[in-house]
Formats: sequence, structure tokens, C-alpha cells
Amino acid sequence: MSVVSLREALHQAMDEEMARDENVFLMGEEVARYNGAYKVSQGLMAKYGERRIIDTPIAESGFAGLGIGAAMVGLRPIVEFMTWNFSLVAYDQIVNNAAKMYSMSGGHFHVPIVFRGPGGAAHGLAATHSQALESVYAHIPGLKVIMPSTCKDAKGLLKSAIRDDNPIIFIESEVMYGDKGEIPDEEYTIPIGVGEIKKHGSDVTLVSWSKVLARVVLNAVEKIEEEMGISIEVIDPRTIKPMDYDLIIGSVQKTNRLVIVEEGWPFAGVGAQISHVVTSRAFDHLDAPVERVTQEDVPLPYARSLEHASLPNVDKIRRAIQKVLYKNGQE
Amino acid sequence: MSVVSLREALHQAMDEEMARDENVFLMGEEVARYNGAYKVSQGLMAKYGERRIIDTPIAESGFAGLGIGAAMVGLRPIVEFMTWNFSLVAYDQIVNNAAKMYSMSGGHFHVPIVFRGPGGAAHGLAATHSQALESVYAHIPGLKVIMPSTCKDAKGLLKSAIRDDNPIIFIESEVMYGDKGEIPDEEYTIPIGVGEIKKHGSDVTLVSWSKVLARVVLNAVEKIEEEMGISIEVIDPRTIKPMDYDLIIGSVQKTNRLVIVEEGWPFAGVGAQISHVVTSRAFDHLDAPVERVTQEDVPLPYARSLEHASLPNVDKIRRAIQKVLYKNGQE
Amino acid sequence: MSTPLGLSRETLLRWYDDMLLVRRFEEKCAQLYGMGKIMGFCHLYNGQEAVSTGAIMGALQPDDYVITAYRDHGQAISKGVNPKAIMAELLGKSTGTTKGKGGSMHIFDREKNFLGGHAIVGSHLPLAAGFAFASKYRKEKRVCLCFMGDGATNIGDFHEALNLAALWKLPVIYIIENNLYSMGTSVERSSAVEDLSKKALAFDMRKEVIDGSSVLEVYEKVKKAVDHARVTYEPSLLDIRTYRQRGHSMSDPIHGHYRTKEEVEEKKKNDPIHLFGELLKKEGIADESQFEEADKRIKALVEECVEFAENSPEPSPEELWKDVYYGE
Amino acid sequence: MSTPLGLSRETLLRWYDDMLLVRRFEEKCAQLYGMGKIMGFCHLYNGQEAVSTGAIMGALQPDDYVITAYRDHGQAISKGVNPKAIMAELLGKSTGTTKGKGGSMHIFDREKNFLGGHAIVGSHLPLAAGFAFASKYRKEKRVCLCFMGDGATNIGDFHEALNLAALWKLPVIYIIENNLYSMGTSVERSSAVEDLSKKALAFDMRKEVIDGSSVLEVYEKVKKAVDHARVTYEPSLLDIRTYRQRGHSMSDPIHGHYRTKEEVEEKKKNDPIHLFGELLKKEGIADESQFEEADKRIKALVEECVEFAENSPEPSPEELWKDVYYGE
Ligand SMILES: Cc1ncc(C[n+]2csc(CCOP(=O)(O)OP(=O)(O)O)c2C)c(N)n1
Ligand SMILES: Cc1ncc(C[n+]2csc(CCOP(=O)(O)OP(=O)(O)O)c2C)c(N)n1
Ligand SMILES: [Mg+2]
Ligand SMILES: [Mg+2]
Repeated sequence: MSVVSLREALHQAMDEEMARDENVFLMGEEVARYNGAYKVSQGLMAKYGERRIIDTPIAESGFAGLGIGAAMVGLRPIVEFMTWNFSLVAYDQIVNNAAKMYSMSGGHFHVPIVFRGPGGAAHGLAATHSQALESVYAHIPGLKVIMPSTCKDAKGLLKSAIRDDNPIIFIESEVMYGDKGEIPDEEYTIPIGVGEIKKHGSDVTLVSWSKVLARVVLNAVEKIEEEMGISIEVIDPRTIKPMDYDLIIGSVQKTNRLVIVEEGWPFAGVGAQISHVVTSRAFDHLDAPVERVTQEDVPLPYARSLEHASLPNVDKIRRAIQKVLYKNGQE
Repeated sequence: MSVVSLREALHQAMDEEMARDENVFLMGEEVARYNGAYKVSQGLMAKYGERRIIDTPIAESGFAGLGIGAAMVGLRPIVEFMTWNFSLVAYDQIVNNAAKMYSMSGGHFHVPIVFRGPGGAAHGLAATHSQALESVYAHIPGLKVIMPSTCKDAKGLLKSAIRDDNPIIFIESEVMYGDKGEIPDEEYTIPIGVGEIKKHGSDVTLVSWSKVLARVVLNAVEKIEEEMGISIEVIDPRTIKPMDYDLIIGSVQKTNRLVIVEEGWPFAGVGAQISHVVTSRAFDHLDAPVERVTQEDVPLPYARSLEHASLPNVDKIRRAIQKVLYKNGQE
Repeated sequence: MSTPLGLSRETLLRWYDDMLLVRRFEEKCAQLYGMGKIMGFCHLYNGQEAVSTGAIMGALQPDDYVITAYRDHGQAISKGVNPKAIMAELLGKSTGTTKGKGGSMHIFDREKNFLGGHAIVGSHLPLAAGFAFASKYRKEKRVCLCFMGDGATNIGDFHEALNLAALWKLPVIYIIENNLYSMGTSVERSSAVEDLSKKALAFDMRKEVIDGSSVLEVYEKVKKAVDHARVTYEPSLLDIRTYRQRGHSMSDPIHGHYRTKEEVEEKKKNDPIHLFGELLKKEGIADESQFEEADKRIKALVEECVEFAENSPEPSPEELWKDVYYGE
Repeated sequence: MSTPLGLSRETLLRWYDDMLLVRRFEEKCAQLYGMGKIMGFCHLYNGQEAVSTGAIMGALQPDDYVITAYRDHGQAISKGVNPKAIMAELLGKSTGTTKGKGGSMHIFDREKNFLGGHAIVGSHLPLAAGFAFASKYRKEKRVCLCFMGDGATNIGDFHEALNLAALWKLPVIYIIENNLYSMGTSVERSSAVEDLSKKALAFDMRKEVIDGSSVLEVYEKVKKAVDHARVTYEPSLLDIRTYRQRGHSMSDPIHGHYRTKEEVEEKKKNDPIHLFGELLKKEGIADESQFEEADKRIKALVEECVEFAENSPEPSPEELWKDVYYGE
């Protein structure tokens, strides 16, 4: 085991896969000479040259589409969006070309491509620069969506994503790039579509992912467990699509209660999907309706106090857990 | 009462609102000289001239953004997308500019604009031209999403949409443009956010909207009621966001069962949101988990048999109803 | 005996056959569409045949890439895609080019390096840059021909794709099939410049205006662009002036608010097949009887296509779940 | 006594003050950002002051529209937005231009016709065409100045917006603040044409290259474009050559892999405020002592802004739910 930052873990994954396969290349704004807006690609240009580490103009639709074309004829592009907010100008390319190509071409052309970059809110970036967009990608058949919450998962899942033959939406967190964690010294991958129980518990199942799991949920649970004298089971699906429903349902069959905490907006968010499927498959096991904690249904404001009030936080999580346990906060 | 086609109902709404307010104008591909790709704007150019009925180049992002700008300074644009599939190249404009402007500008600039056009599948248009995209718009705070299923609702809701001071996603159905229905002779509007009980029933609540309600569900229910000897309550929310949860929950408190039929894809679709909210607010009233009938989670194929198999149909609806009633189809 | 551009008699006749095949194929499509056997949107190529034949059959090598928009039957046939498979696709059969998944607007053939068939206007232009990028990345000499309509030059992806192609010197030739209209909107009502080749100036890109009614001129000038791209990796923008003899798609009128019957009739005098036939006769390469023979032969071939399609099986129900995720 | 361009002494000194205010304001922002009082992304305008002052304070009328990208403090100040409210916004206070909703990248002021502050590169260009469209629709004479960076000229919305503006003759002036870099990428590594004014050729649009270190040249040439637009409704594309003296945003280095310390030092010799000051002295319009007095006065004003911002209340919690849907 060695301890690395999330930035380093992602860097290692790209470095190892580029060394392993000549067809893998990285393309995006500032990824080469600038070494990445968030330094995830630091040093890769020096090592692989400007043929394989490529700075692009500000033209997300253009270079996303160029990557899709290159993937159709056998290359394996990694397309970095400086942040996922900027992917919206390339939404048509991802939804209509990347996701549908294999099916629409009747199997003639598949698209082994990874779109990656940071998603969600940082601090004070306001509405256009703080979006958690997993739902609008997971909704689209043909895409897989991955959102790791640890350095180990990030490296292992990014390697699997680069080796996968389908278009992958890989969403990181910019505020976590500096966060450290242990990763194995030997080479490893982590399978797409397999969740993990982060902490065993018996009274409530809590499902969360990415930054809100790492930064909010995991800090909150022990505190809440002590306060309420309960034990919480925490699950990180790690992959949003395909979702590891079995793992969640197995846990709910034991705890009989489910809380989902996500950074995205509530309406037709990923949590709504999990809530529906788990409720329909574990209906008789649920002692309370599934509770969701999401970002409030408003564009995220700049001011720190409003930003905090809009995002999931400990208080909201506590209230949700109290609710599924039918415990009144005042008691 | 007079009987008109959906095309005519939408046309009347635009015509009346343009006559009423000089600031209303219509912009889109082929809306003027060609009289509309689907003839919804037939005759409007002749009546209002090319100043107010405007043919655009194929540049959805450009003219959607131009419309948003015009709305910010007081005009009230109606932007027609030839079909909603083509709105994906304008997704950033709608999500980041239209939806967030009022909030991001701290109330300085609101955006009274209607984006309208046909959505969903027609016949044999294949994957890129058959998308039911309500979920990826309803997910975004700041937008309202309207999907009428009758001529009366279409006219009344489009008039309300044009008068509303917020960005509106108004999704029609191209295969229904010729469908006829009764509308009042006197002027009327229909409020945004208010659903309607299409048919009273006592055993199951069925929620559906737009084409799949008008073309599939309403034809299926009587048949299924007879076959199964049950009575079905059918609800048309008419507006997707804000969703009229109270109406649905009121019905579920009576029927204790809910089936949602939608044309969109399953993962994080609108039905998942309805299922989650109704389940959490009417948990003790539900005798069975909510069932959803959706398009299969694949890009829609061209071949008629595959297209039919992928979309919601009577068999799927029957199975869903059997499921919530715990009746085995074989019995 | 000297022949035009020193091309062999066989070559010239093969081109004539190709143009005629496309024409007869499209006429048959119109018939079948009327009979309800072809569904959805179907955009015919009548009048533009010299473009696909001259540019693809004439100027390309088999391993070069071709990508186009939804008006794609002509380019597919000229690239060697089996017309039987195309017809089967239009009828939604399992023997179709995409097994009935894509239909008329989405013809694909990996073996023939025909990469679609794309229905979102302009969205295929960046893909074309990607094929060219891959060719250069692998140090191959393959080039890509990317066809688009005049209307596609007004959308953002046109700007982004051409800038990337010129900036990175990618071997892609962007061909505007300028048939003067996007649906019912004329070029001067949709583009700030009527001379669409001027759009290359924003990228210092090689450009040329070409008469699309002459298969020989199309061949000659596209070949120049292709050879240039093979050697220098530099892209070109070619504005090929042509004309759509039918309505935009099967549901649209041939003439109407946007163009007169007279205009259509006038333009039809420049029918590329007719002009090429006259030239071949003038040059003594073929005579009327050979054209009649060719027409019989090709009509029979088209009938075979229909027969093949009609007799092919529907896709099996499981097909719905195939080709969604690769390797699953 | 003759003055440059026959402008009044008062006008020239007002412009000097405006440029100096922007400079001092930005320097203060850098300080406050370092202290953690300003959050998120903050893009400073140092070195580009002659552009906003000459183009906006110089060439515009109060009811003309201005829209720009996220590097927006300078344009806002030159358009008359209260610097106290801007500073309060940066500190996330309820007295800020957008009540703490938008922050540095999203300054808005309806009364001053300042329409943002936009953070998605290129996405505000179509909005600008919309303001101009509304002006023409209402038969007003208002024009719109739309500022963008050099990097924004490579994205699709640039192409779509300029085509619509030229095609429909909309009174909008698109101003490229060409500071040679988009973050760490130089113009020649991101655009196929290094002379960005050439991009106007794709739209037959009026164009001009302007020295952005001279507030007088900026004023004179932007004024020409504005007057032209007022009379003819015709748009222009102006390529104003300027330089960003600081890093792209607060978290970026001033120089690094993409430009050398020497280059920055060299460019700073063309500092627009310094050059304008020298000119005013040469022309005998002002002397050193007046500049010192001005500097004192403006530093005091900036301190007032900070004080106002510091002493302003946080937004109330209910504010979160306001301004989401109008009239609700
Ligand atoms: C982004 C987008 N907008 C609109 C459409 C609808 N549409 C299909 S074809 C067409 C006209 C295209 O004209 P042109 O590019 O000149 O090609 P042509 O049909 O003349 O071959 C339009 C508007 C679309 N498919 N994609
Ligand atoms: C669509 C989009 N892509 C990427 C970004 C991230 N980004 C913000 S500013 C910037 C550089 C812009 O450079 P330029 O247009 O020259 O303006 P300048 O910063 O030099 O004023 C980038 C890439 C963005 N905001 N929007
Ligand atoms: Mg055309
Ligand atoms: Mg710049």
C-alpha cells in the first residue's frame, strides 16, 4: 500500500493505461503544456509527447466529437472536460453520437471512449460552475456513469473505464483532488457496476457517492450514530449506471430503512431511480419510505451561507435518518 | 365547443397571443415561408409578417440563445424546435442561460420564453429522432415542463406558457398533430401545474401524459378493465414540472395502487420521481409498490417490430396493472 | 483514342452505371415509400449523383473513410455498400446494413469504411475530423471525405470541426453538397455569405467551388484535394454546386413556397446523368443502345434488391437488446 | 488649446480615472482573495483597462447594452455599475449586484444595461445578438457591445451568433479582447487563423484590428463601429489586441509553461494606464501631481467599497428560494 492524492491516483491510471496501450491518448483544454487545469495530467506530456497528450481549443462539442470519431476507428481517447459543466455544449455529441453509435450502426461501430473531469460544486463557483450532472447522463442508454469516492476506487475504476469498449462518463470531484488515500502497490482494476459497503450497520442503510459521501456523509455518520444510538450501514455504489441494486437491496432487507444522499437536484435525480427500484423490489422489507437528501431545487448561489444551505449537509442527513426511524428530532 | 386538430389548437394559441401582445414573436426553422415543418405555424407569416414570424438557419444554440437574450430585455419569444431531438445542441443555452438567468442575476433579468416543438417517437425515425426528453429538462431548476395530451389542454396551456414569465419547455407530439378534439369557443387558458383526472376509477391509479396517454393508455384501459373486471383511475398531470403530486396522492389514497406509464427511458425518468414522492407521501396507503412502464433502456431502433417492442404498449400496461393487483396474468 | 481526362472507357462507363444505379434506386425508394414499405424519413439523392460518384467512386481508395448526413443512399452505393443490404435496411429487415436498427438515415458499413449516415445536422463533422485524426495518429495515408448540406454550414459543429481540422492539419475533405436549399430555406436566407466556400477563410483552409452537375469536374477537383491531403495532411473545404430534384424528404413537396416549378424544370436541364451521357456519346465512348442496355441491367438489379429485401426476415425480438453495450 | 481627438480635458481625465479605478479595484480584489474573503473564480482585468474604458465609457450611450464574459469587473465599472455593489458581490453580501447569488463571474445591473457577467465561454454571444434583435424589433437605436476572449472565437456559439447577426443585420459589435492566451493556450495553438479578425470573412462582416493599449484608438474605432451600427444596424467584429498582466484567474501563475517572465515584463511596458498618463502629460492636460492626487482619491474610493462590503449583511437564508421562478 502507498498513500497518494486523488489527483495522483487518476494520473497513475492514465499513465499506466497509456503505457499499456498505444491507442490510448488524452485530449482536452490545458491538459498538455499547462499540465492540466487541476494538474491531473501533470507530466504526461513530458512523458508521452504532444502526439498523445493534446491541448485543444475551447470547443467541447468539436473535440468530444473528434474523440468519438477516433474511437469509432479504433483509438481509445480519454477526453477531459475541464469541468463537467462545460460538457453541456457537447451534450448532443455524447447523447446522440457516443451513446447511440453502436446500436444505430447495427454493431458496426462501437465507441471506446472515456469522458472525464470534475463535477459538482466546489466553493463559490455559483450556478453555472457547480452542477452535479450524473442524472442527465445516466438517463441515456448506451452510457455508463462512474463516480468514485476514494483514491483506490478512482484509480481502479478509471483503468477499467479506459479498457471498457463503451462510452464512459467518469465524474471526479475538484475539491477532492488533494485528498489522500491508500492504494495497492501492485497493478489492479475495480470492476464497473459493483458497489461497496463502506461501513456495516444494522438500523439504516445510507447510499451515497462521490464527494458528498467522502466529505459529508462519512463525517456525519459516526456523530449521528452516537447521538441517536443507532448503527448505520453506508453503501457506495461507485458506479451510477449500471447501478448495483442487489447490494443495496441486500442491505435494506437487513436494515429495513434507506436514505439516499446525493449532490444533484431532486427532480428525476439518480436517487429517485434508486428509491423506485429498491422500493419495488424490497417493498415488504421497508419499514419506512425511502428518504432522499439532495441539493435544493434551485441554481446554486455564490454566497457561502446560501451555498451551504443548498447542498446536502449533516443536519439534513440527520433529519432524513430520524424520519426513516420515526424519531422526532426534538426527543 | 368546436372540433379542431392539435395542430390547429396550437396555432390558435400562438395566433391569439401574438394578436394580444406585440412582444410575442415566433422563431425557428421553416416556421415562416414553409409554414412550419409540421404546419403548426401555417398562415402566421402571412398574418404577422416576417418581422414576427422568423425563419432561422440551422443553428439551435444560436437562435435559442438569441431568443433568451431578447426575452431578457422584454420580448416574449416562442422558439420552435423542429423536434426536441435538435434541442440537444442548445442544451447549454437552455440549462445555463434560460434556467439560471433569473437567479444568477439576483433578480435583475428574468426570461419569459417558450421553447416548443414535437417530442418522443413518431414512426421509424430511429434513435436520434425519437427521444422523449422530458426528464433531462425537468431535472433543471428554473424550467417548467408542459406536455399536453389533448387539443383543449394544448391550446390552454400554450397560452398560459406564453404569458408565463419563466422559461417553459413545451413538448408536443408530431404524430398527434392531426388528432381532433373539442375546444371551447370562448377564450380560455389552463393553469400550469394542475393535473386532471381523465377517468374516475377505484382499483388502480394510472398516471400518464402526452402521446402515450392519448394513443396507448386511453385505448387500453377499458379493454383491461373489462378483461380484469377492475376500475382504473387515469390521471394526466399535463404539467411535468411543477408536478401536481396532490392530485395523484389523493387518488392513490383511494385506489392504494399506482402505475406510471411514460415514453421516456427508465433510469432517472419522470416516473421515478413521481414514484418516489408518492411512495414517501402515501406510503401507508400503498398496497403494492409503484409500477412503471417506460421505453426500454435502449436507443430506439428503426424496424417497426423492434420499435413497438421498445415503447410502452398494452401488454406492458396490463402486466403492470396485474402486478400492482397481485394478479397473475395466467389466471 | 483519347478519352476525357485520359480515363479508361471502363472507368467512365462504371461511373455512368453508378450514377444511374443511384437514380433508379432512389426512384424505387419513392415507390416503396408510397406503398408504406419504407417508414420514417427518407431523403432522396436525385440530381446530386455526380457528387457521390465523382468524389467517392472516382477520387477515393477503398480504405479511405466516407461519412455523410441522412441523405446517404448515394454515397453508400458509390462507396460499394451492397445496395441489397441498403434496400433491406429501408424495409427494416435483419439483412439490412444495420439489421433494421438505423433505417434510411443511418446507413453504416465497417468493411467498406462507410461511417454513416448521420441525422443531426452538423454533428458528424467532428467525427470526420476524428477519423482523419486517427489516420494521422497511426501514420496512415487514409483520408476522409465528409459530406454535408449547405444548411449544415451555419451550425456550431461546422466551425469547431473545421478549426480543429485546419489547426491540427487533419486529412479530411469537407464537401458541401450545396443544393441551394436546406428544406425550404435558400442559402441567402440562412448564411451571411452566399459563396459558402468563403467560410474556409476563417480557417485559412484550402477551398474550391465545383460544378456538381459534371461528374468529371467533381472527380478532378476532389481528387486534387484528396491527393493534397494524402501528402500534406491538409484539409479542404469544397463547395459543390448541385440541385435536389425532389422534395427535401418524402413528405415534402418538390416545389412550393420556396422554389418554383419553373426553377426545378430549368435545373433539371442540367441533370448530371443526362449531361454525362451526352458527353460519352459526343466522345464516342457509348451510344444510345448501350445506355438502354445499362438501364435494363440496372433496373433489374434494383428489382433484385427489392426482392432480396422483401424476402428477408424481420429482426428477431432479442435484437432489441443487442448492440447497446459492446461485449455485453 | 487642442486636445487629442478634440476631446474635452474633463473627458480625458474621466477616462484616466476610470482606468485607474479598475486597476486599483482589481489590485484590491487580489488582496481580498488572498485573505479568503473572495471565493471561487476571480478573473482580473489588469492590463486590459483601455478596452473597457475606451469602448464603454468612451463610445457608448447609457441605454446601450453591454455583455461580457467572466472577466467582467472592468466593463461593469466602465458602464457605471456601482463599484461598492460589485465589491459587496465579491464578498457575497446581500448588497451585492446580485445579492450574493452570482459572484465575480456574474455581475448584472438592469438599470445600467449591464447584462452580465457570463461564465460559459461563448454562450453569451447569442444573447448579445438577442439584445440587438430586440432593439431592432422595437425600432430603437440601441446597440450592444459584446466582449469575449480570443479563446471564445473557437467555439460553436461564436459561429452561430455572428452568422445570425450578419444575416439579419443586428446592431451588435463583437469585441475580441485578444490578450493572446486562453488560460495557457496561445492564439496560434487554438485558432487556425492567428489574425482573429479574419473570422469576420466567413460572414462578410465589418471588421477591424485595434491596438488595445491605446484608450484613444479603442474609443475612436469602437465609436466608428457603434455609429455604423446605429445607422445601418450592421454588426462588426473588432479584434482588440491587449494583454493580461496577471494569471488567468487567482489560482493561476502570472507566467509559467505558456509565457515567460520576460514576455510579461516586456508587455507591461505598454501598460495602457501608463501610456495614457504619458500622453496626457505630453499634451499638457495633466501633470504628475494630478495623477498622484487621482491615485489617492481612487484608493480612498476603493477602500470605501471594501468598507461598504465588509459592513454589509449576509444574504438572509430565505434568499435561497428567491429569484428561481419569476412571480412565485
Ligand atoms: C441540429 C438539427 N436541426 C434540425 C434538423 C432538421 N433537419 C433535417 S435536414 C434539415 C435541412 C438540412 O439542409 P441541408 O444541410 O442543406 O442538407 P440537404 O437536406 O439540402 O441535403 C433540417 C433542418 C436536424 N436534423 N438537426
Ligand atoms: C465552454 C467552456 N469551456 C471551458 C471553460 C473553462 N474556461 C474558463 S475561461 C477559459 C479560457 C478563456 O480564454 P479567453 O476566451 O481568451 O478569455 P480570457 O480568459 O483570456 O479573458 C476556459 C477554458 C468555460 N468556462 N466554458
Ligand atoms: Mg441543402
Ligand atoms: Mg484570452
